[in-house]
Amino acid sequence: MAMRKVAVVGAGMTRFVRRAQETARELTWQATHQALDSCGLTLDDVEAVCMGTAPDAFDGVHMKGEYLSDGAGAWRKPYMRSYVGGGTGVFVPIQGWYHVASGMFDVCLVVAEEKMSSFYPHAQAAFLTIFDHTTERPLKPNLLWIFALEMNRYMQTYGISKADIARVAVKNKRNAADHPSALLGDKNITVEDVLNSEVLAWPVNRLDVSPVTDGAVALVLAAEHVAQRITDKPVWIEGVGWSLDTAYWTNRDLAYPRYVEQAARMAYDMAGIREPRKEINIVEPYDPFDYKELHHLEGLLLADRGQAPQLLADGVTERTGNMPVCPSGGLLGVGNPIAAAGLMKIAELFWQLRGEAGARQVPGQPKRGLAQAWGDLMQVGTVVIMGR
Amino acid sequence: MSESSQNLPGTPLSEKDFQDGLILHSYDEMQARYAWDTGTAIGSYLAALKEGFLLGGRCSTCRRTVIPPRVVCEWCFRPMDEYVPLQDTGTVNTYSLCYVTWDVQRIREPEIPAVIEIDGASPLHGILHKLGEVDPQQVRIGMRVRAVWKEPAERQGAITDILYFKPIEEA
Amino acid sequence: MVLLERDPNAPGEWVDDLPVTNRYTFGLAGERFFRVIKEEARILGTHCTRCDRTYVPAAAFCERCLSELTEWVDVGTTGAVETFTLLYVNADGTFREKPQVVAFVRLGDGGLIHFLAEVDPESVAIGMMVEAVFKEPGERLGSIHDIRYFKPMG
Amino acid sequence: MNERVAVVGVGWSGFRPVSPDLSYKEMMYAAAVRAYQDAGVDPRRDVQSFITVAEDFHEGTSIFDEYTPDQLGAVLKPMHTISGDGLHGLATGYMLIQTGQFSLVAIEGHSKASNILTLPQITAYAQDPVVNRPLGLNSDFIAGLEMNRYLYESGATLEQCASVVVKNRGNALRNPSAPYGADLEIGEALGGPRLAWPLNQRQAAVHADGAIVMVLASEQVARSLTAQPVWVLGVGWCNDSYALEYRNWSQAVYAREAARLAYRQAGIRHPTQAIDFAEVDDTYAYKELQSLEALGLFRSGEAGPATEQLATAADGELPVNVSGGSLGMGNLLDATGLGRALEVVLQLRGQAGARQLNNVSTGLAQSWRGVPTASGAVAVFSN
Repeated sequence: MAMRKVAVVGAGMTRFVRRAQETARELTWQATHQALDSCGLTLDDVEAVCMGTAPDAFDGVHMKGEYLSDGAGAWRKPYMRSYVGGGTGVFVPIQGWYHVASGMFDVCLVVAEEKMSSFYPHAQAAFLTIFDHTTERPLKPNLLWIFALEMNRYMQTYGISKADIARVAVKNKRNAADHPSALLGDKNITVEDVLNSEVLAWPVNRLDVSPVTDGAVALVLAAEHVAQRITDKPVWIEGVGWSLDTAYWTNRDLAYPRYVEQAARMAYDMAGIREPRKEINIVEPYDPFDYKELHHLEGLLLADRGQAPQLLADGVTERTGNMPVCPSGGLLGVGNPIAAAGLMKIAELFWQLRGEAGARQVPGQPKRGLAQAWGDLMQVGTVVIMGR
Repeated sequence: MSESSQNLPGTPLSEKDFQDGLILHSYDEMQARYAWDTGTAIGSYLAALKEGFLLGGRCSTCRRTVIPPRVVCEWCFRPMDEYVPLQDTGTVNTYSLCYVTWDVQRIREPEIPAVIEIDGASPLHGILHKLGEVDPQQVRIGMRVRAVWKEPAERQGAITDILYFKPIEEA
Repeated sequence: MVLLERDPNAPGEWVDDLPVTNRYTFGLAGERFFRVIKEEARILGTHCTRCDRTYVPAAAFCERCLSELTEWVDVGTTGAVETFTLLYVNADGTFREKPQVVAFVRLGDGGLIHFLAEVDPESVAIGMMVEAVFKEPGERLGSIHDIRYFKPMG
Repeated sequence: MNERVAVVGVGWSGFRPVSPDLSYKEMMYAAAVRAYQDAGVDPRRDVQSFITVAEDFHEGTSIFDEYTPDQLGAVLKPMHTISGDGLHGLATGYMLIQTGQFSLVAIEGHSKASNILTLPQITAYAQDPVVNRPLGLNSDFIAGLEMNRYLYESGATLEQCASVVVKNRGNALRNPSAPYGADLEIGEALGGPRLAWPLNQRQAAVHADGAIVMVLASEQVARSLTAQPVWVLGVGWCNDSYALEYRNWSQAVYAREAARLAYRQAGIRHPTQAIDFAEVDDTYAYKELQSLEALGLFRSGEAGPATEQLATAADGELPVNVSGGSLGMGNLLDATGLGRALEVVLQLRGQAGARQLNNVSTGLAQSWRGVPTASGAVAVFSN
């Protein structure tokens, strides 16, 4: 049976800021409103709404999917919130995809929001409660721990240096200088700046880490027959994949993200891609920490294990390189409002593939892009492949 | 999207906007308390900690010894066969030197969280804990370590019944 | 179903709190809505011309069409009790002797949820007209508590 | 797409006021292993995607999704969490199969309500933090406001609400999985402490612990697995206004719209004729009456008198909550809708034991996400 084709036909986003005046519902509305405007649709055209947003602790509202519903345009509509931790931002377009691909709906809004500044005084403290309540939380862990543990294992396994990794932060923050929504764009940042920033949790320094951010992003998805009426430049969702590894994260090797590979294989398979390194023109892997971009490129089979730093060193992943990676500026540069950051990557592919990315435009009229996010206890891979 | 940021929604504020009362705002704190049932596997793990040993579980189908124990093997979905008492020694799989507490307070002497592969469990099977009695600069992946326990009378059946792991002196 | 048994000495439960501490902005619409309550003791709504609805509390957007709402209207400080309840249970779930009288008071096409006071709980009825009782100007901080309660008009 | 979808396996653990012998993972496993056994499938080999419904603060864990795969056999498989009710999860599984990319999907929901020591305070944290929560009210005030307006507009009486309690807790006596069965008189259901007048405590469902797993399959796979598939004819879900101030206070608009969507897929034009029995939301007794009207199973104002006249009793024209409903089985938090669907499946398979209805071919399950939400879902099944 032929699968129904699903296109992205509109996108919108707020600025990514450290602390927003807007309530979470207002931020959500701003992105949603923009996305509809971008493709000339109104709320009457929308049949269902998908919401992606990460821990309730951030916005400080229990069942926050309900709280965000009106801003997402869900009034008296079918509305659901999907949730796979940090992977949510790239999962919610998958959720939109199955809403439309199922044949139940022709036009679907896909919205992601995070207002991390509402967790006060320190958003990072919310992460204590992602650990196992009985066997880990009594040790008072923080989010930096698991990233630092994983980064160290990755460096040790493949002999990668902190300087190799710092280049990712430099590339992405420089790219972000061209993004109007960016929180931390910086054209002049250097590897030394990253290496000399304060040590938070060795091997992680401050500039290895993406910032606490508020923001929202929205997309409009449509079935083929509707998409072709709305736009002559639809961007198709060609493949989707997701995979969730065991919660017993201390019972597996952290050097390689096999869950990302599982998700990628599922998406490549659906998209009919056999040689991803040749067939993917732009990549937006998840980069909440700089080493994660490298780690994820390997999981996506776009680099050999331990070899992603070489791609970076060779300039392959620059915006003008053979395989631009995070031309948006990524989470390190644009900012990391968890779920919204993931969906920002999908919006970036949408703009890039339509040739509408302005100063960030990747040369050579890219045909196909891949976005990926990661989440939970280094456990979830979510992958979307889009093409024109 | 190529427009300038001035046209984009999203209104940035500074901390000073709050301090100066320029922005209406409020505070709240959720009263959220739980008593999670420990159940069979984790209950038994905690009981073992109180006794002063680490408890694992064995899946005979996968020939795998895990820690902490669990009632079902996540790989073959067969019930775990038996508990296995493990050593309180192990090998550092990875570690960090962390200068920030969970609630983002800076500390001068780092905490040293580590994944420690436990002796008697299958390779790469370990637990999260901390290292102590060690110069942070001397910590290495592959370092052999041993649990330092609280006094028996002070143990309550918790992961914190182990204070930390410390290096095993080479004989 | 399972082969492992529970250690008879296993502690039954693990008890802990989930620390969640928040700071909320009142937002684009809330900022003005509550400042006008604080400074002028007036209640404003925002009007959607497309849907012909007046939102109270004022909203930045119309939930029905997502239009930005820029037309602010004074909806007065009196309204009818759309519905009410006598609440005999406290925030922590414990019971209370005397009920809190809580009402939804219709203002514009929305309204406010607040306490009713200066009234015998047994005589409250749906449709009863009530008016907002504000705190003194100096006591108002910009919050829903700047209104003490609603009381019967009369 | 347009693939028929069937329930091919169900399993559950519970339902009990407390469950101190099981961790939440062990409770989920107990339900899952039964469901896979019932369906005759191996989760590691056969099940292609998994869904859990959960909310972080019901679990006491941020990003609860982390802790879902192991005990369901879902490790390194496409698994995700829906922060919704069990019927939202069921609808998600239905859509996944309809894409044509998946033919076997498992859905899990659970409640460890007994582990939550401060549920009222946590529920209050779902209220708007700026305009509502500062009043410091127990969230039951929302049910009180809604019940009062519903009674006012529909003409339903307190006695009619009490008759829902008598019926459902009486039905629960015939359900060995329901912990709150009771033989009550109307006067007893009207009595007891007041909660949020006109709502009293005995008309509010008490919480229970339990887990439910359902296995859904495409038609082709369903026919290969079982001679007794239960078809999902339609699913629907809907949100009304989040803001308490903007919503309709007398009608369950979310249930009406969710039903409209489900009926449309099921090809149902006259629900009163098509639906043989229903399992609907009865978190509070009045919700059963309000929901039945929203679902088009009774005209506005008629569910109350009909209940009083036993039309919704197990031997009435339209049996409602034969399982005992939430009043009899317990409020299962996010698993509540799966509890309703479970009974529909068992009835349509003829496996409902002492409470088995005769000659039923089409049943409806409906859920509401509880205060302060205006969110719910509907599913229609047939054998």
